[in-house]
Amino acid sequence: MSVSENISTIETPKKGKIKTFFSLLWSDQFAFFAAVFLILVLTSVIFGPMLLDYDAGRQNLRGRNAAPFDFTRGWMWFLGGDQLGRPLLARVLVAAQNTIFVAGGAVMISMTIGSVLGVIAGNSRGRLGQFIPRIADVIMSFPSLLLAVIVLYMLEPSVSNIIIVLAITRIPVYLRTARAEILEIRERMFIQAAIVMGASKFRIIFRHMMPMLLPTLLTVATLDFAFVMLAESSLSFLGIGIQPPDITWGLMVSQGRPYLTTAWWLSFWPGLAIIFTTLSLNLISNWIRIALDPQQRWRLEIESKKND
Amino acid sequence: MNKFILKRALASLVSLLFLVVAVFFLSRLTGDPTDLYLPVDASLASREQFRKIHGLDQPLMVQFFNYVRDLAVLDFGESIRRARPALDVVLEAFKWTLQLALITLFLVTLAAIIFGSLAAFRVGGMFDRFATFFSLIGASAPDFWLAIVAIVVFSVGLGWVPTSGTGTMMHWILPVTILFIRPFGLILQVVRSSMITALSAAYIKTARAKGAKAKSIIFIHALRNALLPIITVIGDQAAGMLNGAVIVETIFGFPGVGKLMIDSILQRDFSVVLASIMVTAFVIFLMNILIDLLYAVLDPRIRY
Amino acid sequence: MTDYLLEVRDLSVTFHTTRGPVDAVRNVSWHLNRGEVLAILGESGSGKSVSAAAIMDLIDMPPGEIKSGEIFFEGENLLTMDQEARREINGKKIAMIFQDPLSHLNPVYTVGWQIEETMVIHGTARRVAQKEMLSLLTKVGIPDPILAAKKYPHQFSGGQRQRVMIAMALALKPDVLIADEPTTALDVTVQAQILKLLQELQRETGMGLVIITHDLGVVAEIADRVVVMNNAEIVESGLVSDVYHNPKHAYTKKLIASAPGNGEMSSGVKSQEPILQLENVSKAYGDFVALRGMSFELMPGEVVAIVGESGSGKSTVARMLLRLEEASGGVVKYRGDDILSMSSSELLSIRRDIQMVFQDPTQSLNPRMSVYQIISEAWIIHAGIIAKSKWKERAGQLLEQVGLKREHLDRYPHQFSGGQKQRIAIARALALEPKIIICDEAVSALDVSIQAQVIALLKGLQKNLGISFIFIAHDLPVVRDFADRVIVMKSGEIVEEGAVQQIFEAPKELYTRNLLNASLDPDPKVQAARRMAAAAVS
Amino acid sequence: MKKFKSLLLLSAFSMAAISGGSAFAADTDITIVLSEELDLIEPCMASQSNIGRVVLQNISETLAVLNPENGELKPRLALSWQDMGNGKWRYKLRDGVKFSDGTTFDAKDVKHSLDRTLSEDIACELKARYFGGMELKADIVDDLTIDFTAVPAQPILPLLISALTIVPEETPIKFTREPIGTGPYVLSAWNVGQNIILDRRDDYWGAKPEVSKATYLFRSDAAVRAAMVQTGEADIVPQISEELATNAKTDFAYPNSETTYLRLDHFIEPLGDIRVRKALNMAVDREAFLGTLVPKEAIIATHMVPPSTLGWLKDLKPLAFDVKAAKALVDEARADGVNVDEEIILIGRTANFPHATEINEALTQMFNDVGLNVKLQMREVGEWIDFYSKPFAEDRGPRMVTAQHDNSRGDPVFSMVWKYSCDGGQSGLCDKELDGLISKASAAAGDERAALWGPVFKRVHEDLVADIFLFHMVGFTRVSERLNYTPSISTNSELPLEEISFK
Repeated sequence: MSVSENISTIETPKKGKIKTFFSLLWSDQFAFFAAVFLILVLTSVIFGPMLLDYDAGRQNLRGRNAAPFDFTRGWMWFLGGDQLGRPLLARVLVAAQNTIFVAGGAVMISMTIGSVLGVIAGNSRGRLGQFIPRIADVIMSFPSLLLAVIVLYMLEPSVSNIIIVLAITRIPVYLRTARAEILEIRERMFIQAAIVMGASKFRIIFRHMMPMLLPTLLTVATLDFAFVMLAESSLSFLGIGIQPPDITWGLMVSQGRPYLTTAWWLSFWPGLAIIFTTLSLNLISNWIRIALDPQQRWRLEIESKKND
Repeated sequence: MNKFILKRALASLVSLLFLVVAVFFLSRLTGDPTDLYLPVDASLASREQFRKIHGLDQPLMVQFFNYVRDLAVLDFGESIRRARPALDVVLEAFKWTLQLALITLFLVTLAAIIFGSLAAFRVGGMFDRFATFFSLIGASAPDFWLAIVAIVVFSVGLGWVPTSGTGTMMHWILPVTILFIRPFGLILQVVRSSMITALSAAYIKTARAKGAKAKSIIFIHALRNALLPIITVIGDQAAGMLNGAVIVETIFGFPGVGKLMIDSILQRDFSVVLASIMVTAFVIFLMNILIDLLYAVLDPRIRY
Repeated sequence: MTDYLLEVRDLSVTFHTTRGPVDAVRNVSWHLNRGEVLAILGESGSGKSVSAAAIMDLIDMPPGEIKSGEIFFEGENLLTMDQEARREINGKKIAMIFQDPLSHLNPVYTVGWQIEETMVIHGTARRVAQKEMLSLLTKVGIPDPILAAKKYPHQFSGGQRQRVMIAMALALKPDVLIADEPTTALDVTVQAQILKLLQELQRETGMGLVIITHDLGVVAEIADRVVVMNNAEIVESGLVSDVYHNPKHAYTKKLIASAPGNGEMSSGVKSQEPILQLENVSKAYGDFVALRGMSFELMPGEVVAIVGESGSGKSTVARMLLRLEEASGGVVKYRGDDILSMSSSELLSIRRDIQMVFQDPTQSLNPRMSVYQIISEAWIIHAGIIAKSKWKERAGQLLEQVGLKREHLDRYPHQFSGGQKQRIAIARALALEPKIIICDEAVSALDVSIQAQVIALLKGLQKNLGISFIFIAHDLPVVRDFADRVIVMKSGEIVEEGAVQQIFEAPKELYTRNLLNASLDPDPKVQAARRMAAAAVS
Repeated sequence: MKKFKSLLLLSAFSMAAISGGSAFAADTDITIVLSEELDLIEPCMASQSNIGRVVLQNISETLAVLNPENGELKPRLALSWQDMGNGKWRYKLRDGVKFSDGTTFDAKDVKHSLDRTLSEDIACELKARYFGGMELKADIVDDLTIDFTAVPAQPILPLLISALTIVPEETPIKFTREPIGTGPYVLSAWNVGQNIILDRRDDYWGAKPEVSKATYLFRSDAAVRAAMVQTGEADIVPQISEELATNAKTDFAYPNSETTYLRLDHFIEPLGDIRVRKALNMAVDREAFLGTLVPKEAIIATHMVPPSTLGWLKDLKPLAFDVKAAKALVDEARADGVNVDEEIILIGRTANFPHATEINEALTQMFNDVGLNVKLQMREVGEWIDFYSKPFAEDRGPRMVTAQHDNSRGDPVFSMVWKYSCDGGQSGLCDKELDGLISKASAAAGDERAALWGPVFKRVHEDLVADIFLFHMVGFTRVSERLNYTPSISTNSELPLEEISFK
C-alpha cells in the first residue's frame, strides 16, 4: 500500500522505452509468441497478395484436394491443395489481407463512430445524452443478418460492404463503453482542474478525456477484432458474406466444410489461422491491459527481472 | 422504483417502435417475395394474384399503416410462406431458443463463475493460465467448424450422442456444448478480471483479518461485489442468444428463432421477420429492465 | 519464548516491485503487553503498517516476501504456523480495524451480518451471534441497533462506520486489537469520540492495543508507549512523554518540530477594496440545502480560511464561485463583476485570475501528461501570457519556485510523492499568475512534515506575490499557522467569523470552542491536562 | 458441494422435462431426413420438392403418374382418359377409393381439387407452374367421370393434369395444415420444427406398402444428414453431397432432372456476338469437371432438358474444349470491332447446387483463359433472381447467369418457352425463327410433337449457340442398408413410401 509511494520516488536508471517494451513482452512468453505470430500475419497482409496472388488463384481441377505434407511439389503445397487445386499455403497467406482488412476496417469504423457518439452522449447532460444510447439499443436488437442482406442487396457483395455491415453491428459496443467511461472520467478531479484553468470543452475532451479513454477502447477493439473475424466467417457460412473470387479465412473454412470428412485440411488451416490470430489478439490484449495498469504491471516486471 | 420501471419501459417502447419502422422499410428494400415464392416460370397473372393476396400491390405507406393498425390489436400479420399467423410461427420457434439459451446460460454462468473465481484467486498460477488459455482457444474457433467436428467425432465416431435434432436429453448435449464455448470464454474473462478487482478491495482485507475462510472470501465477500459487470456481460450474451443461435440451430436442426429469422430474411417473409424481431427485442428489453432491477438487489448502494 | 503478549522480532519484509526489491521494513522489533497501548508512529511510506500486516497474514506473497524475523503471540511463532491455525487466531485472538471504514466494510452486506460473521466464522451459532451483535452495536454507541443492523455501510456516517468496525473487531473479545490509522479522515470531534471509545473498551477488556498513526496528537491522546518509524526502520521507541519531550533521533525531532499549530498567528491584513465579494450565495440540491446565503469578502493578499466539519458546505462555496456548479442564488463579485452571471467567454478571463488547488494531487493531475505539459497547458489556453519560446524556461522557474527541480519537467505525476505532486499542482496554478488561489483541503492528505513545507511555500507566495487565498480546511492547527481571517461553518451557514487570533484565543461560539477542544495537541501533557479538565466537567 | 450437486440435479430434471421420451419403434418404421422444414403440407404446393417428397403419392394422390423413364403416364386415381377434341379430355375415375377422413372419392372431389388449385384466393404453386396461360375447367359427367377443358387446347393436358393433387371436396379454399388425401399414408403428427409423422392407412385402396410409419426430420447441413444414416438415426436421406457419397452400399446416384447452364444475355455486347458465345462454350473444359466438382455420373449437356425428355436429340454434340480456337474466335470478334474486353459479370447463386461457388470460380478462370474479361459475383437467391428473370435492368452490362433448371415432367414445353421465346421470363435472346419453332412444337401432339422439338434444340444449341449448357446433374441419396430402395429421376420431386421395402 504505502510502499508504492516510497518506491516511485526512487530515481531509476533510464532504460530505453523500446527495451523496456521488449523486456515486458518477453516476460510473458504467451504474449511474446502471440506478437511474433501477429507480425507474421501482418507480413502476409502486406506482401501476401503482392507475391502470391497468381499462385493462390491458379486452379487445377484435376489436382484438387492434394494432401498436405507432400514435399515433392514444393513448399507451396506443404499444406495441401484446395477443392480447385490451388495451394493452400499460398491461399492462407493471401487471404490474410482481406481477413485483416475486413476485421480491421470494421473495428476501426465502428470504434470511431461508436466512440464519437459515446463521447458526445457521455458529455451531454441533456436530451442528446438520453437519445444516443437508444440508438445503441436499436442497433443491438436489429438482427445483423438482416442488415447484411439489406446492405448487400442494395450495394454489391464486396469486401468494403461487408466492412460496412460488420461495422454497423459493432457500433453499440464502443458507444456503450465510451459513454460509461466518459461518465466516470468527467467526474475526475483533473477534469475539474482543467475547467478551472479555463480549458474549452473541445480541449477537455481531446486532451484530457481521450487519452484516458483510448486504452480501454483499444482493449475492447482487440477483443472485438477476433469477434468480427468469427462473425465474418459465420456470414460466409450462411452464404451472405464475402463471396469468391475474394478470399478470407472465414470463407475458406466455410467452403472447406463439406470436405471435412474427406479432406480435412481445406478448412483446418484457415481455421487454425483464425484461432491463432484471435488467440494472439486476446493474449496481447491481456498483456496490454496488465502492462498499462500500474497496479498490475509488477507481475510482468518481476518476470522480466527473473529473466534478466 | 416504479417510476424507474415506467421510464425504462417507455424508453424501451420507443426503441421498439423505432425498430419496427426501421425494419419494416429497410427489409422491403431487399426485394419482392413474389419472385422467390413462385416458380421462375410463373406467369405475370399469377404473380399479380400473389401480390394481391398478400397486399404487396399496395403503396408502401399503405402497407405500413395497415401493418401498424393490425399491430395495435397484436395482429402481427400472416407468414407468406407458412400461411399461418406470423406470431404463432415465431413463438413456436422462440420457445426452443429460449430453452436453449436458458440452459446454456445457466451452465455457462455456473462454470464461468466457479472457474473464473478460482483463476482470480491465484492470478498467474497454473490454474489461471490453463483456464485462460483453453477458454480463449475455444472462443476463437469458428463455431460451425467446431459443431461439425463434434458431430463427426462424438456422434459418428464414438456414437455417444445423437448427431442432431430434438427429442431426448441426449440431443441437447452437443448444441448446448457448442453454444457454451464462446460465452464461457468471454464470461470467464470478465469474472476473472472483476474478481481480481473485488479480491484486491479493502473489505477483503477486513474479511481476512476476521479469519474468514478462503471459500467464503471468494464466493461470499468478493463474488457479490464482482457480480455487476458479470451480470452485464451475461445480459449481453443472453441478448445474443435470444436473437437466435443461427449456426447451432442450422447445423443441429434446432427449430429456433435464429434459423427462422435467417430463413425468413432470405425468403423475404417480412411479417415473420418483423414478428421475430419484435418478440426477441421485447424479451431483451424486458431482460434489461430486470437486470437493472437485479443491480439494485445485489448492490444496496444502487437506488433508482 | 517471551513473556510478552505479542512480540515482533527482527522482522524484515521485502516487496518486489517495478524497480527491484524494496525493503518495507528492516529488522523491526517491538512488543506489546496485555492492557497496554502501543503507538507506531510514522509518515506514509515509513513501513509503519507492515508489521501489522505480517501479524494478520495480510501480506500478499508475491509481491511481498518475509525475509527474516519471528512474530510471537502468546509464546508461539505465528510465522511458522499453518494457514488454518493463523486463520483461527485472526478475528478471535487478534483483531484489526482500518483507516477508511467505508472501503473496508463490504458494501453489499448489512453491517449486522458483517458483525455476526466474525462470530460465525469462529464457531458461534448464528442465533447467538445475532443477539451478541445487537449488544455490541449498543456498546459502541450506535443508536437504535435493531434498525442499524439492517442497514448497509454507505448509510452510516464516517464515525459510525468506524464504530461498526470496532464492534466487528471486538466481537470475540480479542487479546490484541490493531488499529491502523483509525481516525484519519474523520472530523476532529468524531476523532475524539472514536479515540475515547477505543480507550474505554481497551480498559474494559484489558486487551493490548496497537495503534498505527501519523498523528502526534493521537499518540499523545491514547498511547502509553510509542515506536517511531522512518524509512522502514525503527528510529526510536519509548514512553510517549519521554519521546515527545526528549527526542533523541534527528527524525523524531524534526517530526515534532513540524507539528502545526505552534507558529505565530497572523495579525491580519489592511482593510481595503475587497478583490472578491460573496453576497448571499446559496445552493440547494433538490430539497437538501447545502449552502444558505453565504456572504464574505476577500481582500487582496489576504488568507481567509473556511473551516468546518464534513457536510458543512465549505467545499460547496469553492465550487460555486469557480462555476464548477451553478449556484442557486446570490452574487459573487470579482472586481465589481458578478462571476455567477457571466457568459462562458467572459468567464475565461476570470479563470486566469482565480485558480484552485485540490485536495488530492494524485487525482487532480492528469496521469498521462508530463509535468511540463501540465504546467504549460495554462499558456495554451490563455494565449499571450508568455511567448512560446519562453515556456520551458518559465516552467522550470515555476518548479524551482515550488521547491522542485527543473529536471522534473519531463516526468509524469506517478513518479512523484504526494507532497511533490501537490507542489506541481501549485506550480500549475501559479503559471497563470492568478490573483486568488482557492485551496480545497490542499494539505489535509499530506504528512505533517510535508504539510509544514507546503504551508511555508504558500505563505511565501502570499507575501511575495500578494496572492489572496481562500483556504478550506477541517484541520484547525494548520489554519492557525496560515490564515489571516477564519470563517467557521456548520450546516451551510457561517457560525462565526473573525481574525485568526480572535477565533483561536477567544472563540465566541460554543461550536467553535468544541471544535478547538476536540483537536488534538501533540504534547502528551497538554492532552492529559485536557482529559482531566473534561473529566472534571462531566 | 451439496448445493452444487442439487443444482446439477435440477438442471438434469429440467432437461429431462423438455425432452420427450422417444417412442418404441417398429422395425418397419423408417426415418427420412429432408434438407429443410416444410413450410406447409399443402397438396396444391406439392410441386415444391420438399413438400412433394412428403405429400405426393403418400398422402395425396394424382389421377395419373408419370413414368420418367419413358415419359408414359400410368393410371392412378383415374382408370383411363381420352381426348374428346377441342381441348376437352374425359377421365374415368377409380371406384371404391376412400379419403383418409372416410369420405368417398368421386368426381366432385376432383373438380374441387382443380377449382381450389386455380382459385384466386390462394397462391397454389401447382397453378403457377403447370396451369398458367390457359383457361382450365372441370365438368362433372357422373360420379366417376369428369371432363377437363383447356383453352387454348393443350396437347399435353394429361401430363399437366397428372400434377394435380386430389383433395376432398370439403377442403376449404385456404392453405391447410392437415391435408386429407387418398394415399396409402395419413399425416398423424406435425411437430413444427421437429418432425412430421406419416402412418400407414389400413383402408387404402391399393396394395399395402411395407413401411408402416415414416418420420420426416429436417437438417440443412448435408454432412449431418449423411451422418444420421451412419449412426442409425435415419434410413433415407434424399440429398447428400457427392463428397459424402463414398459408401457404395448405401449411397446411390440418380439423375435428378436438373440441368446446369449459363444464361447469356444476347442483348448486350459482347455476348450478342456468336463468336464470343462460341468461344465461351469452347473455353469450358467440361470433362475436367466430371469426377471433380461435378459427380462423374453427370452427363454433359447439350439441351436444356434431360435425356429422358420428349424429342431429345442424341446427336447434338457440345462444342469441344479448345482454348486456342476460342482465343482465335475472340480475336476475330475483336478485329471486327466487338468490345470483347468489356468486363462480363458472371452471376452465380450461392448454394444453388453442390459446389456452385467452386464451379463458378473454375468457369471464371476458364473464360479468362481464352482472353475474355469475366468477373464472378455470387449472390444470394433473392438477389440472384433479379438478374435471372425479366425485367432486366436497363443499364446493365454484359452478364451471364449460372442457373439450374429442373424439368422432370418429360416434355420440353416446360423449359423452352420460358427460357428461349422472346417473351420468356428468363430468355436472354429473341429470335423470331426460334419463336416459330417453339410455338409449332408446343401445339403439336404425339410423335409429331417429338419430332418438332428437335429443330428447336438444334436452333438453340447449334445455330444460335444460345447459352452454355453444362451438365445434366445427378443427386445422391443415402439409403440405410436394411432397406430396398433405389432412387430414380423422380426422387427429386417425390418419394413414394410404397416403393420402399425391407431386406
